[in-house]
Amino acid sequence: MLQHLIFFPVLLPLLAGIFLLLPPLQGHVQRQRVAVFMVNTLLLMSAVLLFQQSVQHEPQMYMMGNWQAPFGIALVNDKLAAIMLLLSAVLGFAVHLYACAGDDQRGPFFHPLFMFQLMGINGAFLTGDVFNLFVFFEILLIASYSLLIHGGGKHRTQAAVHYVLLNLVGSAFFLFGLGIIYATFGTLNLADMAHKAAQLNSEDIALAKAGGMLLLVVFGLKAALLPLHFWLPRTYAHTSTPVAALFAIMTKVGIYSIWRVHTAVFGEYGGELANIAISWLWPLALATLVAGIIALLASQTLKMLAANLVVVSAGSLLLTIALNTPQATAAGLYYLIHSTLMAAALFLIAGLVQEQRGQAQDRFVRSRPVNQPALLGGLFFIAALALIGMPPLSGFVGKIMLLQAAGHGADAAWIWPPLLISGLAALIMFSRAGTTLFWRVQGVSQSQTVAHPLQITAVILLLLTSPLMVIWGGDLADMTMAAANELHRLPQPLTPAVSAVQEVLK
Amino acid sequence: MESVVHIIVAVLLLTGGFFVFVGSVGLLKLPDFFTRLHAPTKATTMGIGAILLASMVLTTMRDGHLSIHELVISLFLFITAPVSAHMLAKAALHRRVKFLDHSKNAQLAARAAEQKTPE
Amino acid sequence: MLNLTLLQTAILLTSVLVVVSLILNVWRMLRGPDITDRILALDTLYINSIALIILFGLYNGSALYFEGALLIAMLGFVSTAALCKYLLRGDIIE
Amino acid sequence: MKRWLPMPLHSLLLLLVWLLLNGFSAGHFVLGGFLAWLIPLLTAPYSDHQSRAGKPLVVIRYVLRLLLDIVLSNVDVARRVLKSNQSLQPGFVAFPLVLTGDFPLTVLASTISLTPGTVSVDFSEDKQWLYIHALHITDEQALINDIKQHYEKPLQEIFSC
Amino acid sequence: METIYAICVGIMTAGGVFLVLRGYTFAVVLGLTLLSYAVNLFLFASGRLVINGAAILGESEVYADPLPQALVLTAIVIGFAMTAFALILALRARADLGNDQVDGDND
Amino acid sequence: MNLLWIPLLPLLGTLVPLLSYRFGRTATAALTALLPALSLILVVQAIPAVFAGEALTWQASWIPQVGLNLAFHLDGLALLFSLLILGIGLLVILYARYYLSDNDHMGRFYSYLILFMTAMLGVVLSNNLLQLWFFWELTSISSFLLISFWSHKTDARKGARMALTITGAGGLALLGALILIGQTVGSYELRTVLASGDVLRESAVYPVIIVLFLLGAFTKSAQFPFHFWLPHAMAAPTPVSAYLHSATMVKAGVFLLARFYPVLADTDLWFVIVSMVGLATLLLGAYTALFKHDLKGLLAYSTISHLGLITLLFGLDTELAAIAAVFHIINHAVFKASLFMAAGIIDHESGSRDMRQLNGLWKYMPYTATLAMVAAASMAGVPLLNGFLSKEMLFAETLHQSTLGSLSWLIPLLATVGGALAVAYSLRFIHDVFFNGEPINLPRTPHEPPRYMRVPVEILVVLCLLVGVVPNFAVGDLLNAAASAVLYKPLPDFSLAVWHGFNGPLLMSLLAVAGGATLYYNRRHLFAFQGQFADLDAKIEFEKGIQWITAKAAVVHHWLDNASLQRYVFLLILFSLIVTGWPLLQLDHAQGSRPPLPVNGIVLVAAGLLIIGTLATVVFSHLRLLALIMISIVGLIVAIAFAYFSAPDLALTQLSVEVATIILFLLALYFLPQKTPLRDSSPRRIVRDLSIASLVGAVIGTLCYAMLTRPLHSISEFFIANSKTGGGGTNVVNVILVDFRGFDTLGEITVLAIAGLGIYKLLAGMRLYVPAADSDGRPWAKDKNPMMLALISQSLLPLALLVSAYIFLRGHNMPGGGFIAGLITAIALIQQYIAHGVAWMKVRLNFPYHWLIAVGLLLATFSGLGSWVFGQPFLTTWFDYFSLPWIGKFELASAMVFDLGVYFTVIGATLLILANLGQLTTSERPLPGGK
Ligand code: NA
Ligand code: NA
Repeated sequence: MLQHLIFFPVLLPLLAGIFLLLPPLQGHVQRQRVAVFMVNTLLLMSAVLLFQQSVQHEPQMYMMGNWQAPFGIALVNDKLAAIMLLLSAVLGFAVHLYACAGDDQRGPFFHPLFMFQLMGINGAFLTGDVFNLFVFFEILLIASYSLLIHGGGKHRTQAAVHYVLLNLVGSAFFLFGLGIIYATFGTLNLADMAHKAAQLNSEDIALAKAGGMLLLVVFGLKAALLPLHFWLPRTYAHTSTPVAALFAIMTKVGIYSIWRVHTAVFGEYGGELANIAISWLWPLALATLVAGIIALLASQTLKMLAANLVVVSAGSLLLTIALNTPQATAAGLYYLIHSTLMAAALFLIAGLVQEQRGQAQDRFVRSRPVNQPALLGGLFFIAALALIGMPPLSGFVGKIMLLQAAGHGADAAWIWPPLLISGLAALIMFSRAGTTLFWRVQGVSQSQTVAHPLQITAVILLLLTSPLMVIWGGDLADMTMAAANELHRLPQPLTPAVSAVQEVLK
Repeated sequence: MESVVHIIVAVLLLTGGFFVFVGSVGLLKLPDFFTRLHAPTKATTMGIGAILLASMVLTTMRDGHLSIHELVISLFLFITAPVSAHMLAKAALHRRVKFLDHSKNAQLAARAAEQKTPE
Repeated sequence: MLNLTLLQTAILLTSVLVVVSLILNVWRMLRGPDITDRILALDTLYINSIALIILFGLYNGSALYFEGALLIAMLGFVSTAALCKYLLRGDIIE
Repeated sequence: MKRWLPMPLHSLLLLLVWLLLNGFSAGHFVLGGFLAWLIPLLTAPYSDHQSRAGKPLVVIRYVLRLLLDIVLSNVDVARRVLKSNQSLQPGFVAFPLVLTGDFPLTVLASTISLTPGTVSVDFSEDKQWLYIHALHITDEQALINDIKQHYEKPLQEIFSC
Repeated sequence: METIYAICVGIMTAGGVFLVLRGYTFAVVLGLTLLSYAVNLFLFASGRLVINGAAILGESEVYADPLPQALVLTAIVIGFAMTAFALILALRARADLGNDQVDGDND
Repeated sequence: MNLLWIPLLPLLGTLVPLLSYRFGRTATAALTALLPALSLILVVQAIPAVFAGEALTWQASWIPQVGLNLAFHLDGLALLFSLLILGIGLLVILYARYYLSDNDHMGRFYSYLILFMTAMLGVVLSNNLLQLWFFWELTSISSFLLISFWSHKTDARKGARMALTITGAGGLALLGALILIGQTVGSYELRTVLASGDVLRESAVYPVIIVLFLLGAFTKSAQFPFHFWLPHAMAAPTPVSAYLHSATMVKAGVFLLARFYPVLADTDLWFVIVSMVGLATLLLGAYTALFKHDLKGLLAYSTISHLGLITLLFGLDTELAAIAAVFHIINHAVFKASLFMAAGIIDHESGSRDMRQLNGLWKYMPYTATLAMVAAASMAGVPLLNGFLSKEMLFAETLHQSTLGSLSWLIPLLATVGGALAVAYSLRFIHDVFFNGEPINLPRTPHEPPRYMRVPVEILVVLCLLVGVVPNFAVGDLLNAAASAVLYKPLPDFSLAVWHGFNGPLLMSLLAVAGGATLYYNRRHLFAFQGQFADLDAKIEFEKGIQWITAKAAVVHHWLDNASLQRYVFLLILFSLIVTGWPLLQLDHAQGSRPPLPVNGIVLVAAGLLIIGTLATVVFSHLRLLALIMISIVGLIVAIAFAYFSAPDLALTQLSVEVATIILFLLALYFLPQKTPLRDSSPRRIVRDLSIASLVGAVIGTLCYAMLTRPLHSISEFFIANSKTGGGGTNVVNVILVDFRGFDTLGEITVLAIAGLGIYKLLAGMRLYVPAADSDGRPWAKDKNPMMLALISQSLLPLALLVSAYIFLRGHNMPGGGFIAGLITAIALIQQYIAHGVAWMKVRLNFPYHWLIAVGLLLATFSGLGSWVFGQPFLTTWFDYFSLPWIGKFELASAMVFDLGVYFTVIGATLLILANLGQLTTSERPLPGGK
């Protein structure tokens, strides 16, 4: 069974999604919750196992249909993928717990869609094939469309219209890009592409560049790269709480894909195709960061604040890609994990605040107090510290890594100010948000709502990762550095991969 | 033998093409919707039929065994064409589509649109 | 040899007739005047394209075009019926 | 019998179509037979207009007649199309129906649509009248009689109604 | 042939893009449909154009590249699913927002 | 001894009050004090070693990759600060026991206080730059919690927020400075850095380091122009003020100056900035203090002023000045803490801090008054008190420096002015509170505080005296140790004697006293003068500033993002155009070396029709049904093109999807307006969109052309070669779909399935306006299910199913397959819906369609999982040929099960989508006659 382990992060949610549609699970809330809980646990376990494997071995491949790469579709578990899988498993686990407190009942098919969403995300992390990446993008997109509207409501619908239509245009460009890629490379396997990049026919170079850039557009759209990021804040702020929290990883899929395609394939070893995205990413990532900061300062609700923080973190991550060194990638990876989990936690906390604050919801205005000020205030405080980047939580390590990754030349002169100012803006906004939401109150709480133990557990689970990331920061930094080194080197040529298949199957 | 078959096929083809063409000319040329409705529903069906027949003959000869699956297409067309025409006519009546002023029994159109009996 | 040319000529000539028919159909589609005229033209376009596909098959001596023609015959009807139902009732599935 | 082979005629037709599609071979006879049995079984609930057809000889005669008329009809329409349209005298005709039953009526209406210069437009609600549009009417009554004679009568005979 | 093919793809793309930029959901979905035709043709073209060379073994001597065809097939199906979703979302927006403009009522 | 315990014990101590606050106030205070006291003992134990010149260190690896390690060291400077932090901290714990009321959550208060203590200890004990910053930020956080302790008060919230924002901003700057230092030196270890002063001073980034570093230090120690947060932090309970704003937090800033003095000082840049800022702060603080009516306000500005003084000392270019600075750190901590506590006692016992109300308290609390007066005298710099000594040293050093070159004489002059102001406000503190007539309208009758509330003040005042009288005995060694740590080299000679004879400094002192007395005597004029100026409330100004920033941000943000999808899409397209167009400009010639195919008339016509269809779709897009019909032409011709260019499978798929799409559009169109208003877009917008659309079209067309005319070397030969032998099928496209790349197909049908579910979700509870007439106002026809249509449709169903079986079964070897077959079946069923209506179908096809989807997906997945049994990866297929008598040879393949799964999923999803939409429309149709 373990020889198929690489496939589990895709297979488990797929099977779960299917069985949730059938009796005896279909229509039974409790059974569905328990089932998904168990699958999430299994996903966590497989992610941990895969993580261990990736640490101990060279990247491992799982060849679908037993066809050798590049002809068949390969799932690849390297360190980067393993980290991302673990991240998605932790996030999925926590967010699902939260949803089980009642959000899952606000519309049909929440649980199967949740599973399919995870399947899409995990598939995108695992696949070593660029067209298969498209397929998994579409899976995660269609699932996200469906989850986005969960619970209904005017704002949600409006946000969905924007999100869906924009992404459909994005998907069209994805296919244009893939067409060019196949037309020039003649292959779809990412590792194979990486090897062929340098040997491309000179008359195909310009074409391949255009294809690569189209993919950058698509990934940039997901990753919230300016000027493609405007859809994000409203979409995230208006969807239901658990969905918003789950979406915290969606921009990261974009970042991840840029790593896979533009750092690895169009990277250092790409000959004339080397680093085609970098010169574009530089100014755009900076601009993203600045636009994110401006939006952050303009936030009027806690969810909007969280959403704008996602943009800010996207800008920072894109900057690490623009820096284009293993050290920067490692910093980005650490920061990615931190920002995903903490943004998710903040969305969940915002949801709790919304529920307990009556009409005022999570708007930054004076209102009646929340029902559980100490609890929510405390959770908020921790999340805020982490997201501002203050010690003792993970944000500060991430911030230090980002600053160091910029070196101290001209790069740093460009990157440092917005990075530091983003921290200040977050500080201003969080102190304003916290003092307003929890302290600037009048009267007594009218809400009888009490946060469900599952909701609290979910939030604590997510928040707990932050100190852990600090305590074991050394090991994690080693791991991200190793993953970054793996990403930045030319992958193994595909011929020995055949033996790798056999090894997996032993 | 072969040349005879080819000649038959050619004749069938050209006949079919002719009817297809005539149907489309009718569609373009006839003066109102109801008259236009006649042209394609018949001429075209027939034209396609002839071309399919040509195909059957030719493939049968070429492959050396009976190849008449084109009949299935004809079958479909013959079953569906009248219904298409019927639905189109219903829609046109419903929409009170203009027809030639000198059409006979014009008053019947209104009755038909309402599915009433003629007065 | 002569006969083969004869056949090819016949196929080409027929194709020309069919293609001209297609043009006429589209012409009617653009002209209308009523929406029913356009649907009728679309229906005819569908059917004429069956002829075109069969002719491709004959020209290339390939049987692979047959299913396409079969499908057009089946599906053209569905779409015409749905369009008409729409004009009549608005709601095509009620 | 009725339960396990709900529509024998349909089955026969399906088998024939299968063989037309795939060629006549033993394997396809078995496979086609299976499908011709299975599909009617599945689709029987969707066929609620059951009319029993009889008199195969009349049916064959009717079909042949129809084929001939179709050819003639096309020649006729082609002539009218290519001629100047000024002389056209189109119009509507209300055809009084004797025939009853949805299936026979549908066959009749289809026949009318496929044959010279006429298109079935619609039935009256009580299915006592069939409205027809004719491309060129010279004698209305003659047209009605013609249809009655050539098509409605044989259909009455076939469906015995 | 290639020129004509490319011109068609270009014009369809242009049409799709123009419609996608409109302010009403229906036009946008229509544009997306048009765009997806163009995309499919484009993706298909990555295998180059071959006439009478369907990749059915034994049916011809030169085969068209079958891989882009398989990719286009996948793209068509996914495109259908997406179009369906977008269209029904447009309905939902009409129901929830009271109009069918992509940005809600701008008046 | 393990140095780690010194910060660790208080850290553990944060939990003590939270656990013990239920046992009563005294017990809580005592238990809370326990661990810090232990920590203090540890520090005291270390004194001999430190005085002997050893620096104790302790280190553990933490995140060495970024240079962050757990590293502590205890040298003289750290020792001095540790003693202050722990000593005064313990006194504050005792004091707070009496200060806090029963309404205050003592556990929380003490916990925050101890957390702060830990953070401060961490700062002063750090031997790692990043760890130092870690604790530095912790002081900001914990002080935020302390200042905002009375969070129900607006002042507390705003004051805390301001303090956090300013110190937080400074913290970020400091981080930048520290990382730059670390990167320049190549190590984040403080000891290493301290030894690398030359490297740093010569580095190109030195000015950047200095600016960032000083931003951090100055914000924390409330130096001008960042001083304004400190007075507002007085909203905190007084024990907090006594601790944070006299002895510790604000001192963290000057600690930083002291700590990095050996590496960063000794340049003109440093001396000029630091001395000027210090001087300005000294004067501004002292001047403002004079006018404060609030007791704590006076002390706050006095603190600012004294911090300025210390900063000024660090900015003077003599070594003795640095020693004086260290000395004043001690002195100020001692007298200011006692003054804050005294002020707290006065507030506590009289109910007011307003000096206009407080008068003549001498009568009511003579003992407290005495203590306060001694401390205030020290603040003023009266001889025999500690404040005098360090001030004297300042005066001396101002006379010996040449920091500002030829303008250096300004410094002693202004320092004397500052001294005079200090005397004046100290006088005011004493005279105005304890004398000056009778109290006015005090809420309570003042009296002496509880016995033990006074003890901390007593201890501190005794220290003032002790240091003032026998300085060498009291702090000589400590000062030596601390100062040598600051200078990081052997100390120059200096003496702590009380009497240095009549000299310049003494003259300055006398001038200051005389000037101060005169100032105070003439205070009425001064107050009148100052009264002309509007009071600037820093809090309001700061809030305004923040609001200005957020408001401007909102303006810019709304300018950038107008919430319009049209703009988003435009940007997306424009961006794509630019990034794809750019490389295309480098394309020398679009045409490649592949020989082109010949053109023929038929193709030309088809292309023409395609273009016409496209343009017609665009032109008629506002007439929606018409546009739909026009786009059908495009779909049809695309299908034909696929057929023509050797892609029969694609042609079939395109055709069936086309029809399903039309049905879908028609279903939707029922609820959407039939027409788009003609004034949809402005002409300018149309022109813009047309231009960008044409450009995109041109780029894509060019790319397409370039692609088509270049030769292709692809992996496809493998598929053609292995399709039959490895995949068991002759239709290579199908074998790719179900075998080589079956995983894609599994994903694709999953997308379809999810779309079905999502659409179901969208439709749930949807309320739509149902038109009773078409767009021309024509009521709908009455004939719901035309008889002919119904009858023919149901007759066609078996035929359609047979055809789909045909398409399905041959798919592996000939064009066809599960997907197309599934669509045909689904459309045939939809046709029944169209012909017969939902009610009729419900009786016949009554099961949830998502089951069908699930079964389909399950079949496909399990056919893939089947290969696991044989130890093969997912989706490894199996096939074989069999021969039966009579029937002949036939093939069985596991891929067919997969394809069957595809078939079912497609049917299920299509029905779920279309039939549910249809169902919805029906259930929403108004009853005849309306309801
Ligand atoms: Na007729
Ligand atoms: Na309906």
